[in-house]
Amino acid sequence: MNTIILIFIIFLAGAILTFLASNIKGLLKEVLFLASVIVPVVMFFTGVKAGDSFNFHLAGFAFQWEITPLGYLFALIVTGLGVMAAIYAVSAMQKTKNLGLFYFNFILSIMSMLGILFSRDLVSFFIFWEIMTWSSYLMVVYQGKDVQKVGIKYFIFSAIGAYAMLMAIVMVYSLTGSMMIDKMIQSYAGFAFNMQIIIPILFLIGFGVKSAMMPLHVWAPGAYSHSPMAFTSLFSGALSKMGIYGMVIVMAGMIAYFPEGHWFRIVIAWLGGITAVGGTLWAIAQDDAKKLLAYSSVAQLGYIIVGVGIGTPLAMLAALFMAVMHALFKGTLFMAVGAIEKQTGTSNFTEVTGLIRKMPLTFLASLMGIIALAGIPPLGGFVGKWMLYESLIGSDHYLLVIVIFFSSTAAFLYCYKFLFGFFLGQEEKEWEHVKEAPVLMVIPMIILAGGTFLLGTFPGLVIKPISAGLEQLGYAATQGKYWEMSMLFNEWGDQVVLEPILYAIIAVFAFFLVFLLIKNHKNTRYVSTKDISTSGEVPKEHENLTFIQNFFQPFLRAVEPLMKRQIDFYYNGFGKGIEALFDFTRRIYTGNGQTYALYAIIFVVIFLLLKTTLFGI
Amino acid sequence: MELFLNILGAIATVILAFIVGMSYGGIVRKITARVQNRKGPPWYQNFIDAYKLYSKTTAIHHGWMHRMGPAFLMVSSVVTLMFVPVLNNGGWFENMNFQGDLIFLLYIMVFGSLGMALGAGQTGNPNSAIGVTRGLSQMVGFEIPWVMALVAMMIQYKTTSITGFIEVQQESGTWLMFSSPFAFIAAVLAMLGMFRYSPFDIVGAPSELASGPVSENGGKYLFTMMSSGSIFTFAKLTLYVDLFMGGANNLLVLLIKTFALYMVPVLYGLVSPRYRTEQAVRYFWGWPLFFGLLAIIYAVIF
Amino acid sequence: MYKFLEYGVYGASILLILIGLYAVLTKKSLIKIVIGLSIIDGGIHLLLITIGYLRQGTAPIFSPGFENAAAKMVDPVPQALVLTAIVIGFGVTAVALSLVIRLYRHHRTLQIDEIKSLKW
Amino acid sequence: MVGSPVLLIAVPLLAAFVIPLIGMIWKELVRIVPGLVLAYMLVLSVTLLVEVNQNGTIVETIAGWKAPWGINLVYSNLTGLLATIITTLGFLVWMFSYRFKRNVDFEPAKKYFIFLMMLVAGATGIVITGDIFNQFVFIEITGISAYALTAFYTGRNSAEAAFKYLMMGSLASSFLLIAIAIIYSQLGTLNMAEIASKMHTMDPVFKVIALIFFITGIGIEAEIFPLNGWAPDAYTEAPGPIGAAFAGVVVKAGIYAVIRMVFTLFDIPAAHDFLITIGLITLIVAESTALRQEKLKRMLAYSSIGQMGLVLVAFGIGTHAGVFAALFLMLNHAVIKPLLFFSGSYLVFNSKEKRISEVNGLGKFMPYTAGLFALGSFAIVGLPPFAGFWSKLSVLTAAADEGLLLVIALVLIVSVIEIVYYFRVVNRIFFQEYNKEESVVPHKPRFNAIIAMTVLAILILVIGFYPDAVTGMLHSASSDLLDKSGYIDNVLQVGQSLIR
Amino acid sequence: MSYDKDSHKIFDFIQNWARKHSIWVLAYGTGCGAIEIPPTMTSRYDAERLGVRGAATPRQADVLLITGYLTTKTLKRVIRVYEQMQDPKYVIGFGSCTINGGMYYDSYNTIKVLDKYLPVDVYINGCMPRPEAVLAGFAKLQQLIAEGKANGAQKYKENLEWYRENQKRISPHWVMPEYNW
Repeated sequence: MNTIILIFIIFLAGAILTFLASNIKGLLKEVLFLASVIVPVVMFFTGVKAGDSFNFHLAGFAFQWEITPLGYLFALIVTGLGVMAAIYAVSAMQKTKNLGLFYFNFILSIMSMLGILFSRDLVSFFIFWEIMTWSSYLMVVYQGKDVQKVGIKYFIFSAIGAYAMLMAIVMVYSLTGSMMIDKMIQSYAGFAFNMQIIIPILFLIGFGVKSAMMPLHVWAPGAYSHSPMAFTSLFSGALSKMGIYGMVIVMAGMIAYFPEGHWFRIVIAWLGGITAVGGTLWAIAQDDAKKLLAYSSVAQLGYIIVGVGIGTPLAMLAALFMAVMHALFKGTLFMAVGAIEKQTGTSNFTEVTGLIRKMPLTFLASLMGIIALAGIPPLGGFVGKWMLYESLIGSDHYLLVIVIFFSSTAAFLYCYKFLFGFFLGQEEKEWEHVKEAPVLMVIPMIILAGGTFLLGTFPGLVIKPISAGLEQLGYAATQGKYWEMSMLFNEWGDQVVLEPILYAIIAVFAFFLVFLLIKNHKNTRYVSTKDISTSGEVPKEHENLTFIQNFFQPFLRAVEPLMKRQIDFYYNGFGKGIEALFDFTRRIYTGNGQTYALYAIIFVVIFLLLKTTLFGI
Repeated sequence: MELFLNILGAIATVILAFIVGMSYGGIVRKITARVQNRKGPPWYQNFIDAYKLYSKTTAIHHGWMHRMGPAFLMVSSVVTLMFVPVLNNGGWFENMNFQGDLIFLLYIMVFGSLGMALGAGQTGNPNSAIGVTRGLSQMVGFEIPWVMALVAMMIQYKTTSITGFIEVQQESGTWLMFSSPFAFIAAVLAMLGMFRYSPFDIVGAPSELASGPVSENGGKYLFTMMSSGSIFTFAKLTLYVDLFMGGANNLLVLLIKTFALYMVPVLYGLVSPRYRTEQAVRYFWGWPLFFGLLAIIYAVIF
Repeated sequence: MYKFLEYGVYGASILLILIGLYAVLTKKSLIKIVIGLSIIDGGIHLLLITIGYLRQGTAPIFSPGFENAAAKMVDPVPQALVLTAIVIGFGVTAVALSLVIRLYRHHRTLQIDEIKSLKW
Repeated sequence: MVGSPVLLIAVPLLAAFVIPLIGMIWKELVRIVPGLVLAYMLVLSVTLLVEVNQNGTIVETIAGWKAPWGINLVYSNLTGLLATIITTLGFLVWMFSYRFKRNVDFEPAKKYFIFLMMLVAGATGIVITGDIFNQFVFIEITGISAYALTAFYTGRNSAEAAFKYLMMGSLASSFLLIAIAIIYSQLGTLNMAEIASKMHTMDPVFKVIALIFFITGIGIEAEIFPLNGWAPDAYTEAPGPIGAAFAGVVVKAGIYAVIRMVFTLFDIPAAHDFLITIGLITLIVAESTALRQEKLKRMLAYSSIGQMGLVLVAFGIGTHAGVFAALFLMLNHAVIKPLLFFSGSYLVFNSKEKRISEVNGLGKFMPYTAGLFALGSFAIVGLPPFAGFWSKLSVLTAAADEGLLLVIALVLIVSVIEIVYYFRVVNRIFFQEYNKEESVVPHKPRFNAIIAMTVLAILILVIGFYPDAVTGMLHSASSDLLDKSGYIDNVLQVGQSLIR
Repeated sequence: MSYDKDSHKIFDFIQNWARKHSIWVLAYGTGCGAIEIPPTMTSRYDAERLGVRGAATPRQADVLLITGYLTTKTLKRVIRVYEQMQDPKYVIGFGSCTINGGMYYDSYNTIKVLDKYLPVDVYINGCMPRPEAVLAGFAKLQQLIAEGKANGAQKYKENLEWYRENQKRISPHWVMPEYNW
């Protein structure tokens, strides 16, 4: 039997079995869950290689599942993060009600993501896309918080995106008579001009929603923060990448028709830039870690969209590298928030402080995640940023560089807020009892954080598969040019060698750490955070000395004009208007039988009067 | 062997940077005193302070992050220095500049502030946290014109490497501060924020924040920070000199150029009161941003 | 004369339909609406019969002596239709009246615009 | 030959009259016999459909009168498919309502099942008859039993709903009669096939007028927009399973009548555009109204109307793909909407007002029913891999083939609205707190109801995962509908069929 | 790294020299004497030329300058600040009030003899002491440091119980954390 279809069957069967087993006491469901995630993933790594395919016909459409190099790259993200998140979830979701539903959707979303990556025809692409949407939707509402607002918002936007995509798909189908992605890309040049415009825009809406592009991002903060953190790591890390994947497929596939500098590309890139800035600014203003990370995800996806939009080989490389990195570090960070929430019961900065000594491993993971997120060398985030800047400068998008740089500098603010809010600051008595998260939750975090470290020094590890993916998309020119194990190139031939940098950093750090610790290490004692210079005052237990409220108020005051109004406001207004309109139109049904009879008569009379115009007689 | 020499050269560079930075600090104190009609401390006062701080006991800490904070800071400044070619002809001070470029530098430069901020955060002192937030906000402010200047230069000279810029200047014979003046103006205005003299000394702000992030650090910690600050000062000044003033062929020229450049923020600071944070942030988004834009336009046109 | 009568019957049936419609659309009483519906039915029945009417036609029965009368026969189909329709109309009217009774029992009124608890 | 299509009508009607008598023997028989009858109908319709698939259309004459003089029944791929859908649903409705409520004791049960059988028989008759007046009669039979079933509960609202339904229904029958009168006066025949074959001779003015009266008359049954005022009331106030029967049986028959008129009887090409327009209006108005509903069944009713609008749009496209899509939609709707009505009626079983807000947190108490409701919602909004997706996809591809981009856009926008109101309910069921006292435990469905719902759910999943299970049937049915001359030939050369 | 008698002399010498020339002062300026600090630091007297410089927090400071009287309320804070300072550390009693209460000699809530509560290394006499006197005080402190005699902190450590007793007499509700050196 074909391994591809077997993978899907195991996923599906595993999902159903886990769901059915969810009411059985004992570890059966956990074991089933892990098995049904890990077994197919192992099969994916061992039994499948790029180029394998599986074809069949259903409902009159030809289905083709094939593993492309690009799909393989994204599948690495999905499977890697998926397994980590699954291990994390087993521990994190203990003692939760309705566990079956969680496991079911978890497995289904991993399956659907792999499905998206494998499909080479638009129908199965869309089918898996929708499965992904609703399974993730069920995760968003899973905890029952704000379901009517957040959940519905997520689903509305997803549906708008998906239906825009569906419209594009059926248009492509009617134009080419085939649902194959390759066929679409090939015959794109032959479309009428308006179709050439409309189809990519519709696709873009579809993918833009999933990847939280700026005017379509409003679902993201709520959805990310309301789903269980075990899933959010996957949600933000892998699921949102599907939008990027689609964008890459469509945009890069049509590279021949949208050359670099085409207005369409520039529009996308600028949308990405706006997304990055907006996401960052709003992230700074958040007091809830989940919301902060959610907005941060929006911003990070903005960078990726910029890269995809620019579309030079280096920019593409940067975008895909950042996609991988984002999966790693955002997975870590969401997991960390989940651990904190599990241990303390809240994820609000203003409530939790000073966990660093209680949850050191979580802190370590978050620290690495944050450093990677901020793009500070030597961790992986920097590599992606570097390539993005170089590609932007190399392709003459100077203002975009500034925009991106602003966003990424401002990102330090929320990065610091995240670390400070949870781990640093006063160690309150309220949180004295907090323990480090369970081992199964810590291990995935540490592994993912280690991944950022590894890729920061040896980006070649992932740049190689990315190059393979890009070749598939038609960037044959990039062959071998942009990847080296530990070296980065820009388009002018300048380079950064990462390995000695890492050694230098480690050496200097170690030297000065030893310098600071030597001699007085034994004499130095730990003192509590209450023992600080507060003009001689002895802080009482109840006194709150942590500065976290209005953390970045001065900065926010400085950027106030940019943040006056959320786009949410307009969407909500639109929604309210629509509902009011519908409230009005439904009054057609007056409840009076006579009125209905009158409608019938009017119907007849109108058509009798207009019969010539309507029926041509 | 070569590696060993390189390491030796790096250590020499660090020591040089330390000495020069410290001396500059002392001279600035002296100048400040003279401007305020005081006699002021001797120029080597900073060395005395540093040694005293080094010799003080450090009996307490607030946790590992607190202890590692200064080391982070040091990493930032030393690694920054590593990537800045001190002298044009290389030699002992060549460092690792062949491996890095400006964007890398930009990021490694903030590495220290963030690490320091973490250390400051763990002390639990609210003043530290406030100072950190101010510092980060201000950083967002001044990085924009600074980056605009750099981008303008990059597109003008089609390189992102510092040695590349030096070569450009050596070939053309003109300093970049003349051939791309707007970038230089933007960069210098950004420098005001970078060096945190008045009116941008909102981070330390002794009378408000009790020296801000460093308020819980004494003794060795403070010593490390102080040295790191000196090294960083030197590194940044050298970077500016390399970028805009054609680098330096020997140490004396380097000292003259850096000192001259250093006087800009110092003298500007001497006659300025302190801004509020949002004012400071907005300051950089005013004229400096304008000059940055002008620089980019200039670079695109020429 | 016959022609006039024929048109007259057409006219009368349409008039009946319109009268019924008038009642259905404007009268507020449920009973009157039911009556209106019956009048419409009556009008349509009349219309149907008129369609099948043949001037000086005979009954549509083949009997001895009238073997060739097929051409002169009145069309029997409309009559069958009308018979069926009348039965159906009767049934509908019966159900309608029973519903009216129940409505009156619950609402204590026969005004149709007061009976609209189901709406929108 | 297992039986004749006549039996599909004759047996239930006969049984309807016999039930009161056998009820005297053993009361339980009143419940059992209708089941047997409906099961028989189901088996018969399926076997006939299989046969039609193999041997071609069956044309059955009644009392030996050949077409065009006598009344004949046409059991073709299309009508057979619809008849099968109708009888299946009839059977499932019976199974679901075997003991729907405790208070349905002997006397109401007798009436209930008699009318149910008449409803199914009438709807089957509408579908399989080949005579226009006969169709009218069946419409009336369906109508009268529907009025009675609407008024089944003796509350004030059900009487009101039934009266509105009746009022509209008799207006509809009047319009139909007028149309029949016009056609008969012009063409002198009532046989559909003959009308179709002679239609080109008819005066265009009369043709259009007849079409308008027809569409108005049947449109009331088929819930076309301005004529569907009765529908939400009837759906809401009728017993839950009857709502399902309306959605699955009555409306299907009405739609069939409309498309038979437009596709076979009248040769007016503009009628297709008319169908698209009116279907879109129906779709939009109904779905937007459904968005603001407070009562669950009413919401389902409007949704049902909207789906019918979509079906009309798909038919209006007029190509093979369009007809296929429309039939697929009808099939899916006939599977999904009853499931929603079934499970929905249990969700609001104990509540007086049947408000949506009262389903909060019910997923905890009745996970299976609520899960089925969720499944139905997922399916009807067209999420893959459930049944509704395939029909929606085929509608869109059919529309795209004809370049009807505006239609596609509108349909998709409306789908978003649909998603909103369905998911609001699903959210409430599963993810919000139970907001009533713990003592009020919701009514759990009975075993028979669970079976009925499970069958539908399995159908949804089967169609969803393997649409090819039904597409072949649908394709032959749509070819059948579009093959006008074949229909005429089949019916008018009935002699050949008889020999077989 | 406090007074390690066994360490090399030359190291000690350099160390003391550096300490002598780098005196970071934490001024506890609650008393009226604080008014004399600015003239001392600014252009006319310019204490910075001697290496005297303000420090912002006790962690960084070498010298605790208590300007004038302490009340029973502020004493607690001063002790806290003193204990937070890192070795080596010195205390300068500034003004007569710190010696014997000065003009508040009979006040019920003023600390009259500071030395009972904190180990004062240098007293600066006067009410107010003029900047010259302050500078003289600093010079005296420098001299003491250079000679290695400014060992108030040592004294405090050794006699902590005695000091505590005195301190607790002033602040009966003693809730301060342990002294950490």
